[in-house]
Amino acid sequence: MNGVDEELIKKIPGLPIVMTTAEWAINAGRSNSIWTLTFGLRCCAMEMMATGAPKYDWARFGLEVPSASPRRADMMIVAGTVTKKMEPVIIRLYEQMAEPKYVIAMGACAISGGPFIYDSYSVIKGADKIIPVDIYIPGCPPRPEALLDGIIKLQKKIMKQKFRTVKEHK
Amino acid sequence: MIKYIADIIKGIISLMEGLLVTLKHVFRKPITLQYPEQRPDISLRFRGRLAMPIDPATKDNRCTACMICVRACPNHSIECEKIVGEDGKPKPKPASYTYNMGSCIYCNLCVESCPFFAIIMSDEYETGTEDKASLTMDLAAEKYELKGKKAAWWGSKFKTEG
Amino acid sequence: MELIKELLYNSGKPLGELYTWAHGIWAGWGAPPFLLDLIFQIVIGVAVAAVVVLNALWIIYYDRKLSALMQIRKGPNRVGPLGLLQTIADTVKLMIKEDINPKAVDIFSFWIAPLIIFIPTFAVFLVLPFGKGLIPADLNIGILYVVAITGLTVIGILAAGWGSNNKYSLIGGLRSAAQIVSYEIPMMLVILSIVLMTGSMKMSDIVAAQSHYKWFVIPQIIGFIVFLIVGNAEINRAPFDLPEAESELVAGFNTEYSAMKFAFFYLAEYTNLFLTSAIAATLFLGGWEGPLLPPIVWFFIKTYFVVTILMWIRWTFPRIRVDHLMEFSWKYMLPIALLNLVITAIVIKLV
Amino acid sequence: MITLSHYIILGAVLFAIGIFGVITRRNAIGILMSLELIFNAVNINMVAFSRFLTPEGAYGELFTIFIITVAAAESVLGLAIILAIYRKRQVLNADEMNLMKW
Amino acid sequence: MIFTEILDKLKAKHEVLESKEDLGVLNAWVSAKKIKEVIGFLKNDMQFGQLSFVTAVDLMAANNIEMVYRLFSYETKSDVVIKVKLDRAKPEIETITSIFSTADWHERETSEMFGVKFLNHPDPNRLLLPDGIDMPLRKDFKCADMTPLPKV
Amino acid sequence: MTTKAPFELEKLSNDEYILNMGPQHPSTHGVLRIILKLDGEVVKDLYCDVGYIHSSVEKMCENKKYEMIMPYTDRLDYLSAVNYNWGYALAVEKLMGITVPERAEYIRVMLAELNRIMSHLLWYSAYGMDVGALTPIMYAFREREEVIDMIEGMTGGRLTHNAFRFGGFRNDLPKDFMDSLKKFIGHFNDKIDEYEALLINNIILTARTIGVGVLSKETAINYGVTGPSLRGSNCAIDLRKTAPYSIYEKFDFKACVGKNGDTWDRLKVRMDEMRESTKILKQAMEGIPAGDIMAKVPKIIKPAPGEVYTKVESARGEFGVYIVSDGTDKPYRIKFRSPSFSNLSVLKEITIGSKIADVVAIMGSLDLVIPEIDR
Amino acid sequence: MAYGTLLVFIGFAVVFVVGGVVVNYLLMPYKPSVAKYTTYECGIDPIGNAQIRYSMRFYVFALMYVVFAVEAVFLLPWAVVYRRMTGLMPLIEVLIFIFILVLGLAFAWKKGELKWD
Amino acid sequence: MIELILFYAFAGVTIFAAMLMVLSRNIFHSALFLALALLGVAALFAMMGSFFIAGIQVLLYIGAVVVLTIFVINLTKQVIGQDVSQVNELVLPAIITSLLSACLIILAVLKTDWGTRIAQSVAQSELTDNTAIIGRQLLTNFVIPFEIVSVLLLAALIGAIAIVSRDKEADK
Repeated sequence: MNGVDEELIKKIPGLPIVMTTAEWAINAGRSNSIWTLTFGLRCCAMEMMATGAPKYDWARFGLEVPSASPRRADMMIVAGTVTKKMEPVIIRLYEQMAEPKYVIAMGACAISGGPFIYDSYSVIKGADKIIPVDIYIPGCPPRPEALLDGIIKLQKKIMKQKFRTVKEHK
Repeated sequence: MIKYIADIIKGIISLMEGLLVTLKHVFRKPITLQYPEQRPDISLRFRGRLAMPIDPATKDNRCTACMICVRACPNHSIECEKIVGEDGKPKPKPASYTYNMGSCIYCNLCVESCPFFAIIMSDEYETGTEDKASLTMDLAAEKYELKGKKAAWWGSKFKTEG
Repeated sequence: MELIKELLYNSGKPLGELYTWAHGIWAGWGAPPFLLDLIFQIVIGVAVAAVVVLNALWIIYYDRKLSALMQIRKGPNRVGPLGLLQTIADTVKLMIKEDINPKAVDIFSFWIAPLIIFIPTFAVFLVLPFGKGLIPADLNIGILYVVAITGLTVIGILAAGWGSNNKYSLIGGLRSAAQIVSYEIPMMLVILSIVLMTGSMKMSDIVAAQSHYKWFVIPQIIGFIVFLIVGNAEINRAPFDLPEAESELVAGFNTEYSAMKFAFFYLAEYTNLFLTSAIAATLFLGGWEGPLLPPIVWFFIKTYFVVTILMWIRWTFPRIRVDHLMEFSWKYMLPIALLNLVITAIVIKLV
Repeated sequence: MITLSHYIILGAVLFAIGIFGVITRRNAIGILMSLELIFNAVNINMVAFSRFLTPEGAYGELFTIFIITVAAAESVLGLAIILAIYRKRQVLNADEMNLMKW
Repeated sequence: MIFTEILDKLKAKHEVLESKEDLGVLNAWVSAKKIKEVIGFLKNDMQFGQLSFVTAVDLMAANNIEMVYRLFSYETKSDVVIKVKLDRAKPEIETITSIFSTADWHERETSEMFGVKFLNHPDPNRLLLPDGIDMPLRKDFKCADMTPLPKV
Repeated sequence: MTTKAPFELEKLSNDEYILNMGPQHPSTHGVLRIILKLDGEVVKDLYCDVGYIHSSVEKMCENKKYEMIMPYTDRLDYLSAVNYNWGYALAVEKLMGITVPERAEYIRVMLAELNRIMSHLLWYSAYGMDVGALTPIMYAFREREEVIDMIEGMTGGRLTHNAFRFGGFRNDLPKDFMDSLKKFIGHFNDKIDEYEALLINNIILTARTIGVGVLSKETAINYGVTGPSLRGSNCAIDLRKTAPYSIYEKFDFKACVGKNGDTWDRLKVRMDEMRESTKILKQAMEGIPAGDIMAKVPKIIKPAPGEVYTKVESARGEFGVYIVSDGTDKPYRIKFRSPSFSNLSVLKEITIGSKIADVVAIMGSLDLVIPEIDR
Repeated sequence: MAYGTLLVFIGFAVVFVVGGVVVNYLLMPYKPSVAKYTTYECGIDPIGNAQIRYSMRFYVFALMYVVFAVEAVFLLPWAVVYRRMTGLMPLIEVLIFIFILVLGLAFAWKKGELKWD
Repeated sequence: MIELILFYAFAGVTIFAAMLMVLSRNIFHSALFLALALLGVAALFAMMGSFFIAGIQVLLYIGAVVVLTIFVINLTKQVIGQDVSQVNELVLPAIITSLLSACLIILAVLKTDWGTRIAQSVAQSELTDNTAIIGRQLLTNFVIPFEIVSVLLLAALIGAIAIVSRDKEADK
């Protein structure tokens, strides 16, 4: 069901324009209504909360609705250290989210293991080892502004997305 | 019976107090900082990404590749290589200064250990990216120009030290 | 100009005239009259559907902005002017989100639940008196119809909870059903007091009985407060949002729902908020009555006044615990409502 | 033109379905639900009679209200008993509900 | 209470294998079999009401695992450290959960981290670690994904 | 050592069922997993499954120089990182025999108390979320941002300050610190009153918390519960009072205690503690002397063989650092005694018999930080 | 006429819901995987069956609801005609009616059924 | 004409739902179908002009009795996906019995001459609301049953609570 026959679309006059407009509208909807999975792991979770708090107010970006259930979450912010015990949980939560879904790796731990990159026997060295990550936000933890900046970057990325395509991952 | 009614009244009063607090806040000004348009006034000591600023006078960085910072880093986010001269002897200049922003924990220990103020935690924090590889950067090649508050501060340090 | 004025202030009459006029022409053509009725009804249906959708879009936005106002922040302001398109973006997003039917669910119950929940919500609009004569259908049993048809929601919630085959859903569904069921009684008793005062269950009669600013909110102030509390509980909003108690049951009975099916739950929730407020405005605040402005505007003003109160409550209070919730209904609300009813009856008889 | 017979025949069909359900259902709850169907068949008849024969007194409707009341009371008690038995003995099947064995 | 006082009282009742003062705190070594009595004595008779923590130290050179029990008294505001030397190959010791409930989790943690077996423990389950990682705090622990910190 | 299912499904009686809360659950404050055995709404038994964020800090620290460990203490408890820095710095200073200059001690106290306020504010907002009130978080974070700005101005970090150095500080207080502190102290007490009116005194919350999750003094001490959770049980044990470290003797404040040890008492203790912290801050602000901020410290930290245990009163209770030194520049063994670890272990004791919603309320009142439990 | 509108309304609601879901199905990206269709339980394998036996308390509230709903239904026609009827009889009859049911409420209250334990 | 179509539609829905209810293998689905059947009956009531009865049919039957039934289904362990045959071995006798009774009634109805009253009684256009009549009747002619109903309800309430709470005590 994925993807639309590109050649076919080009043949019908007017359709490409309609498709581009529709794509734009859909992407605009997607990018401005990113519901996050409420889920924090470590220090970064506090900055995530701070981003939701009045001073930074991520509701302005349409992230107002925190979704505890992965079924209707659009974005998972991996905010903190991913450990071996947590790995299956994160994979399962990611899988249970409905397409299209995005992942932000927030903070050093989620990007590469951060402080626990060496000598640690229980930390996964980066969330991208287990799930596909869209945006990496370095920092330990990143400032709320950095998270907002990451979200804006994600919105830009979504705007470039193709209609009905889904990300491939292992 | 009296307790029953008293409970109701007490409850109503406590609820009213709560409602009053929220009502009062309706008339207070929002404290929201509208981020991409408005930016926060970040304190001087804020630790953003590591940078190796170039000295405006010499247009070069001040790193001597002494490796102290590499040793001070708790999780080895910095790697440094010296320039090897024609005679095969290493020179006190970095050939490459690899900084892994993805694993840096912004603890400032490297900056504190540097005897030459060659590196500094800049106030740049909008470093989010789609591309993980771009998080590993060569600071020596980057030619970072420090701006704003930090630049003045660094410049003053620079003078006293230099 | 005259026509517009007439339509706004006395819309019932011109609509009726329009209807008879159309009927005349229709009969002239010799077409069966029920077809015209059907067309009229479909037009009404379309109009109400538009109201439902636009109102839901607006009310969600309003909720967000109001909460932002109380929480000293800005609220959505990046999509469209002042963030007005935020809810539209949400709708578009939900519409193209993947719909997941988990393996363990009971497909029939899982699919039918949004339908069962949405139909009553939509159907209640049938008797809402938007203005003078501007009632889609002025049923004889008006308010009984409202109570009866909203009661169907419980079945939808139970079906959603049971069909999801998820513990959180099941507990949430049962809690929700028990809650709605418990609060239905005080609500009916309050409504009974109103019926007692008007002697009719027709919505238009209820509004007419309050004409000349004899709003029932004065004699029935206790009833009004009880109705607000109970109404808030009926629609599962904070502080009575136990079924969706996030910190306990993740998302309650709609934990497993995604995309459009969830959107209907969401839509129903906010539409119910509007409905409860509209009914409160009709029963206690004199419905469409008001000076200067057209009746329909007054109706919406009053409704949104009640909506604002309910939202204010929502954004202030912590969640009540499930046993307190039940006790509150049976031990406080029911006796108070019953007392209110008896006093009303006695006063009517004696005065 | 709908006549009284229409309603009564419909009532008869519902009644028959209800009877079928009462006899064949294993589940005690199912039996109760089938009983509700029978009550409804009766109600249809009642209302139809009232509407067609004695519209001025609404006797049939009054009886319907009483029947609904009785049905409600019946299901309250019946379900309470079923629930009690179920919690004691983990059975829902009417065949296995043998009170003598208690 | 200064450490000599504690030591004297302790010695009067129980056998103390070895003792020393470390930064003003009494460290007393007792035998593994006696641990329950000693801790019980300290709690009930000497008002050491709080068990600060239970842990172990892997003394690889001496082929010992040393259990460390640290107690604190709210009344006399003094600390005491009770230590037990266990055989590294087969470390086993009686649990003190019945005396201090807090020891439950501390012992479970020590158990998975050092492989010490606590006899009669009410809940001998893993606490922190997932399956597949055993005794990580032993000095000779090796793990496939444990990249050592590069030497500079 | 085995991993087995905590409750066997077959052994459940007919009324009981198992409900899982976490690891991903809105109210477990991170990744704690709690398995509840329930009968209807009533909790029959409970099992905590921790370790979802176990990141092997203790092992890593064995391979790090003493200076490098400081940032890691931040990340144990990111809510009161300063106290954790302090506990660690205190341990090494004791091991090395370093005396800290008085001005540095004052700054430490100020930072620590600000940090305590910050932590309690976050607890307050999180508690609001737990019990379903969505507005407290917004108000509390307003003040929290103020405190964070102050601490950031001093240390450069918002959460992970890495503030302390052995022997004092690297930087003195910034110029505007005192002004903003004065301003903050000026209006903070009013805000606390507002918080109490909004949430703590609300009848819905009092009905939910009074008499729920009663923790008796004996149980608390037996389980090693410390901090506000212990003081809620009418037990005036505050390490700043009972075993004073640094210069806490100089300040006039009281250890806030509750009456019955129920959930509400624990909430109230934390609210009162914020007021007490403001008091300390006020005194510290007035009494801070001029002078050095750094003691003479050898360039390479290489303590003599031996062991040390120091404890500080963090926002959650007694945080202790146990270091075994073997004379090299790296600790031989380091153990962090974290308060939440013991505080969580008492959860089972006080939760059985209450309702599902109470689990959340009680857990919130213990103020848990999961990474600190798991380390 | 009025009830015809109701039918149209219900039809509209059905079309609305079904249409929404159909449009959703036409437009949505689709990517099945085994884990996606597992039951959500905080990110771990569900423990035991979801069809649990829940508290009996709920039944008590539901049955009380049924009883009181019947009562309210009997009061409705009374409320409608009350103003139009003369004499005190309607009032007294209904007071007796309500009183008998309040006895039921009092019984449940006394029995502790309204309290959750 | 239109009435006839509607009648058949509602009757069809009712009978269809009733059949499904009786035949469904899943007891929860049965309850949902029962709700649908009752809704159909309510629609028929409304068609006959008994709006009040239709209202209380929805309110009491669907809103209360069916909900109560679903509650009980939820309170017993009914496993999704476990399709238990809900039908016992008495299918054939049941079919015969029900068919016989239905035929009997239908025959009787068709044979009966309902007399002249029908023709004049329901002028279908004058379907007035009779809530007021019901109320008046309840308070005058039917006042004894009216009071007895409250006693009946009290008895049901007390009885059910007694059953449930005895069960609760037995649990302890």
